[in-house]
Amino acid sequence: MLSKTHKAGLLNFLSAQGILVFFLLCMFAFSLFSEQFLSQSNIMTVVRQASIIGIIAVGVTVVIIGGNLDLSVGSMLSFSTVLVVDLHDKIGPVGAILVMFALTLMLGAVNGFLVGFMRLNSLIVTLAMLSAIQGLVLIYSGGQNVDIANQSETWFSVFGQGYLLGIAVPVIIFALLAIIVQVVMSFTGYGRRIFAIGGNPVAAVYSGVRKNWCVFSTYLISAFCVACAALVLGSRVMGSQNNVGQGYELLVLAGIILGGTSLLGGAGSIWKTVIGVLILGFIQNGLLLLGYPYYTQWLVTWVIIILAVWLDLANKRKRLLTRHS
Amino acid sequence: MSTAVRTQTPGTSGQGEAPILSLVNITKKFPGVIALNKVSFDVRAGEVHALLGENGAGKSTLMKVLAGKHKPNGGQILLEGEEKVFDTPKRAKKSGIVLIHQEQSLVPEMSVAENIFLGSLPKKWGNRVDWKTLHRDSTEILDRLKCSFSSRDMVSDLSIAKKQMVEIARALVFTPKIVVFDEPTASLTDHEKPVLYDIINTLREQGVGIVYISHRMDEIFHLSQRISVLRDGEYNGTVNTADTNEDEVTKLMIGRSLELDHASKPKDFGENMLELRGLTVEGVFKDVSFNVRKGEIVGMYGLVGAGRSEVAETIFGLRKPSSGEILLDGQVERLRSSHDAVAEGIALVPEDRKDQGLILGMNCRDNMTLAGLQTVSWRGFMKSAAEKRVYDKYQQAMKIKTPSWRQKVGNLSGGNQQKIVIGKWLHTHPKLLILDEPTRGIDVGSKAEIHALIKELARSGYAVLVISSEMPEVLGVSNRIIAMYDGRVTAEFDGDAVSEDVLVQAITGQPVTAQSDTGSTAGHPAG
Amino acid sequence: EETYRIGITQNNVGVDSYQTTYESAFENAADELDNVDVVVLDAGGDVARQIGQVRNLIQQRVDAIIIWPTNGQAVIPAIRQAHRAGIPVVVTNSKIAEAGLDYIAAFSGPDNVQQGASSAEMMCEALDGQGQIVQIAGQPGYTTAMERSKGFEDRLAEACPDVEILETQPADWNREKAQRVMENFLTKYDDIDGVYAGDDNMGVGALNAAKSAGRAEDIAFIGATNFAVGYEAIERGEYYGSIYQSPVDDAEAALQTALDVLEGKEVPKMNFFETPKITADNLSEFDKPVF
Amino acid sequence: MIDMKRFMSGGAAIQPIWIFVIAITVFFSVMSDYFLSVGNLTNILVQTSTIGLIALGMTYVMINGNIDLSVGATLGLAASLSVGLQDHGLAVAVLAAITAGVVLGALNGLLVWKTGVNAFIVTLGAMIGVRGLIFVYTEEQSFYASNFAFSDFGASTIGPIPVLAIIFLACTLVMHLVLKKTGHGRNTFAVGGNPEAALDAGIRIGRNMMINFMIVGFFAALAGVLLATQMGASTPNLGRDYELWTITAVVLGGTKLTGGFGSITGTLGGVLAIGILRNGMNMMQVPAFYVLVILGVILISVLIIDQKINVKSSKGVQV
Ligand SMILES: Nc1ncnc2c1ncn2[C@@H]1O[C@H](COP(=O)(O)OP(=O)(O)OP(=O)(O)O)[C@@H](O)[C@H]1O
Ligand SMILES: Nc1ncnc2c1ncn2[C@@H]1O[C@H](COP(=O)(O)OP(=O)(O)OP(=O)(O)O)[C@@H](O)[C@H]1O
Ligand SMILES: [Mg+2]
Ligand SMILES: [Mg+2]
Repeated sequence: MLSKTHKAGLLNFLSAQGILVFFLLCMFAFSLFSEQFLSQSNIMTVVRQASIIGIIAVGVTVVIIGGNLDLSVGSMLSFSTVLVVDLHDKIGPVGAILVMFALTLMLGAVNGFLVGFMRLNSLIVTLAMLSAIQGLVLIYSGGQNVDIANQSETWFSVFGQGYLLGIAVPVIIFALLAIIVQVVMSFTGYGRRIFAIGGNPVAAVYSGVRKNWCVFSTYLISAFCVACAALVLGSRVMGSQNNVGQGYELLVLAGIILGGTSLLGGAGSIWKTVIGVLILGFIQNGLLLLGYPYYTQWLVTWVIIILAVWLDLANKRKRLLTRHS
Repeated sequence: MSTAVRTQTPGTSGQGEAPILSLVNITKKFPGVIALNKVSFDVRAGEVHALLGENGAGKSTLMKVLAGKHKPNGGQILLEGEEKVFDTPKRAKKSGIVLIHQEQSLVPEMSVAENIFLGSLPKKWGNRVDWKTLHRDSTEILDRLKCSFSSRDMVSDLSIAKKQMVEIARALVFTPKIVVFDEPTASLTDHEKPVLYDIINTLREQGVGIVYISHRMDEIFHLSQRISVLRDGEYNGTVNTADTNEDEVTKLMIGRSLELDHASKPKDFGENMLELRGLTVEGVFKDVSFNVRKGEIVGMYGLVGAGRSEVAETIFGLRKPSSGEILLDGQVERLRSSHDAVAEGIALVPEDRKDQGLILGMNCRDNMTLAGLQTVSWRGFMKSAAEKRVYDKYQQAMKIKTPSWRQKVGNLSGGNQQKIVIGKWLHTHPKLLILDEPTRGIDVGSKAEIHALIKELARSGYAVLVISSEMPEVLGVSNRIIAMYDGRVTAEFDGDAVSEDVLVQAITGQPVTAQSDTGSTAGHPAG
Repeated sequence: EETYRIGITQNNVGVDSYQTTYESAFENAADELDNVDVVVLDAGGDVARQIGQVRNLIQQRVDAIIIWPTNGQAVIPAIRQAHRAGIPVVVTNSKIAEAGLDYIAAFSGPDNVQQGASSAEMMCEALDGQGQIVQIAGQPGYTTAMERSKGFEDRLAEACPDVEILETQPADWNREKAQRVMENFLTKYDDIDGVYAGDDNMGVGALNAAKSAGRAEDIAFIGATNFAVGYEAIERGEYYGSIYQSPVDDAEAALQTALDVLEGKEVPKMNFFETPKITADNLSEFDKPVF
Repeated sequence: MIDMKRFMSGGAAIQPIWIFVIAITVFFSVMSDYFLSVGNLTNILVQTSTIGLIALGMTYVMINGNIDLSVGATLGLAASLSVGLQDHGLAVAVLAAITAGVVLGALNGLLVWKTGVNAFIVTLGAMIGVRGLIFVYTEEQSFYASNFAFSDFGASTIGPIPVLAIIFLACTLVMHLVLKKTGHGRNTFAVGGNPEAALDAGIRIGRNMMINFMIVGFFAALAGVLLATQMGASTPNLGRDYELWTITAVVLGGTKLTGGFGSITGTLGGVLAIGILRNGMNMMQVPAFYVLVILGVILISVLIIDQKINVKSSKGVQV
């Protein structure tokens, strides 16, 4: 009797965590064809590379759960990276980081104000911001690359290149952010309110939720994550160029979608996003190790997105049926 | 009258008439619920067959199965003796079945005419819409329904009642075999109801079979020839309307007689909890002044569109008053948002539970605690045990029917959804509770429970403002009644000493005559 | 004397420092001449937009059009239109396809095929004609990237057939992408002797990755379009060599060619400006690039 | 007052975006001598025809309540096919390109219909994947049409008006009439305005959506072919970012992202607004960096103005 329920529980768990199972299957398939794939150094490399997209995706997931979109993160990343790198030599690392965080949060606040308080459509607003911020970066840098002069002498390199207890600092930042935000979203009243707003904004307001502020705050979170990503990126490259984040918004979205967070708002979770981003990273890496041209990864991503989301939907329907009958 | 229930075996007709439609042993399962369990039901040509049942009994589901919206898990549909499979709404419609939905299903940014003929627009060659025919036919239908608006009006510009008339107009597009009305009067005013009854009678005379779902007994007894009752998804008998009475039908529905709510209205009032002084929102309502005391129930009565909900929304901080004052506990308050209002101890059970009351994709428990999160959290962190306790408390208190707290609210029946919304606000322990149409679409049993609950709340010190379009409800619960017409307060009455005639005068903008002593004063809950 | 109105449509200003520096150098050069008015446009990397800009310039009846093609083939019909409208066209920096040569007055710019070949020669030198290398190419589909790759691959096969290209991946002229690509190469191949990057920006990205992995010592890095970071890396001895290509020369040559054409001088069809190899040995002969 | 509201919100003949179009036209005419010439105006039409054609189809899809992010990639694929297959004959190449567009549209539509996955997700996947297809097919190469007839067509004119502009305007007219006058057009509104109601009324919403995805696929492919005729060539990167500008144009034209509301005339206005802004700023030699910022700011401003005009939708409640 007991073993039977245990078995059912395991099956239930597996079908509930479809994405995770899918992920493990992918890993397994790749490891059959490439020996390096599951090597410790390769895994470390992939996770480290995925952490920049991942850090941003954590923030954007919050925005999406709140029922909005943020397409401006790519441009914002260029902005923040160029800023922090350029200021590093001018006002020192501490000042550079502080100014960069402040200005990035300000951009987030502009998004948040337009979407939260002006109640404009987030897709178009952040699209417009994507263009405007890109222009701002170019105006700021005059179109020139920026570099940190004395690369070996600054502790700034720790964010992108450092290790702590054998784990790369970018990965630590990614994990910390993911855990904190996941806890906030699932265990606090604030998180509950964001879910409510994404689920039904009108009803949330009729329940006394300050929707404007909550939506505003999700964009601050997203901007904060972008600033963290910029820290990692700037420190990793020790320089930056104006088009550095171009197209990242789509990778971020692809990761979030792969994880199974619906774009309609009111549902989703951070850990799913983490998995989604990692799947993307490992696909990219796996195909590369197998020697396929880089663009095959786009085809594979297409197929996997459709499959993953479809399975997830089918699964949810089935799960509801089985749980209660 | 005999206490034995005269039920008939479905399919066999009492008067020897063959039914035009028979539903046989229909079963429908949803995740976690068996909504219909081998339900059989038939309709004869030229009769109004009323379908009754508590909230969640499965009435709408049965009709959706008939109209091809839900695929049944078992059973047959026989139309004129022939077995039919309705796997899409289109099929059902082609066979002559029209369903007037409980939830309005109109396309807002389209004209009235296009909505009436949705899915069957008259065409010229090349798939082009024949606008001339469309508007001519629509105008004709609107005339029959005595509607004052034009077929070219945008649906989004119409009031709820007018929208409902558009919905009803769909039944007249072609001569159908079966028309199902699912709670058509829930958002109609007394002005339109007689028109609807006329239409139903005309259809009936033309030999159309009509299914009529409603929670209002008076309508049912006025219109129907036979009454069938569903209970917990099971068929529970059919009776001839002429041979029965309300009590008997109620018993069939809820398994017991309805204890008429004799609980007395609260008596002891305290200080003013709420006072409005000349409150105005430009273009919506004007110069509204009244007060609600602690322990008192004030009813707000008026026709749909009179602006009552808007007053409530303004008190709740959702609209900015252009002039006037809101006083709470004797102090002038400036509420800038619903958040401020909740903080001041105001609660609003809104009129539209689907849009305004609930996060349909969230589970029951989370919806229940949404308005009072700080009471179930510690430094911002949720205490899930405390949440569960809150949910259990109100689930038991209001007998909310759900398989578990994890059920998505969107899957509950209308009445149970309404109870979740009420529970949500009770949990905040408000000083002032505003209920906007608290029993819209709620069955008689639950209605009585909710009325009793309202009185009890008032007795325990709550100040309660009840907005309703149902006279018996207003009369039944209120200590005082505020009548509104066209954005203005037209009169204020003592709830125990007002006649129905006078109230009607007050809400239709006629000069209020002296209190006639012929009208009965004390109402009782509907049913 | 009359003033000339010269319109220029650039490929994608802002995508990297080279193009930005080119733009300002071009404007400065034009400013210094009294008889030249310039209309400066940027196609943002989009072929269709560039074609529209050429049409706009024809519409404005400029005296000459300088075009930095976003794509060597797709702009030909637009150039043909200008040609038909009697407006001379000078192609700058990156070449257009054979079929279009009839319609242009002249080409001015670096010889990217030759640059690729020079890089190949440096690679041979650095590896003593033997080894395994990887290639990090510019943005796929763009002429400059393709020409450099082609020049490199052809010359390498010729000059030192024992140097094997293990793999080629694009990094879109982007340092961070190059860094990622290199990290993957490093995991995939235990033995890499050299890296050829389509420009120094990417080359330095690759160098960073190798340094992090502690394998930079064993690898020869060779780039193209010497950037300041590349120059410094050569100085430090971490980077083997690159191709010195000055955007200022590039811009000035283009403007001069256009003026020569307008003044009716005899101008050769192809005008390549010098792009010498630069390694630690001759570093001191060159100024550090400003970008 | 009511009339004014109708007028401004697009119920009447003139929509707010057209007022904006007229305003910037006047502005640029004053600022630049070259702007208001027949040649430049037809130029603008040719330049907007690419985004414009896609936007026609996108309007249908967005009125449906869906979105198609894959149009840029579809355009690129069609362009490559129409040039790359010319060895088999021009007609075959063009036909194959158009077919590819329609098939990809059908695939998107089918997935949205049958799986119930959000169109944004389905077409985001397609956007990434179809670009991959292009690269697989072209192996990163640009194609060049040896047949000059192909690019001559792109440059040909009838009288003073370029053929491409005529094709664009003709398509606009047809799509306008289909949307306004036919059963399919009206059903498109119904499906977007209230899918549940449309379903209840017997409209086959899946089929309707799929047809609209095929329409947008067709127009993306057509735009790709026509763009290829302008260049006599194709590049694998062709059409990057076009989806964003197309959506922007459609939204500027008053079509609601939530579906159920929109018009082809508005879309035409939106497309022209962007085209004129770009052209005019070129004429005025606004530096490229500032163009990006200005476009962003204008976009947000139009959105704000549009919202101020359409207050009725929020019914005054501060939600
Ligand atoms: N889509 C659905 N998914 C899951 N359960 C459903 C769904 N629709 C209805 N139900 C369940 O089926 C049962 C019957 O619902 P139905 O709407 O038919 O009740 P009803 O008799 O019309 O009630 P009311 O008077 O409140 O309208 C309810 O328990 C409801 O929770
Ligand atoms: N003729 C109309 N045209 C446009 N909108 C209308 C019209 N009539 C009402 N409305 C809108 O419909 C909404 C519903 O108003 P409602 O009928 O709820 O007022 P009410 O007096 O609160 O009535 P009730 O509470 O009985 O529904 C209001 O927001 C109002 O603005
Ligand atoms: Mg019902
Ligand atoms: Mg109301």
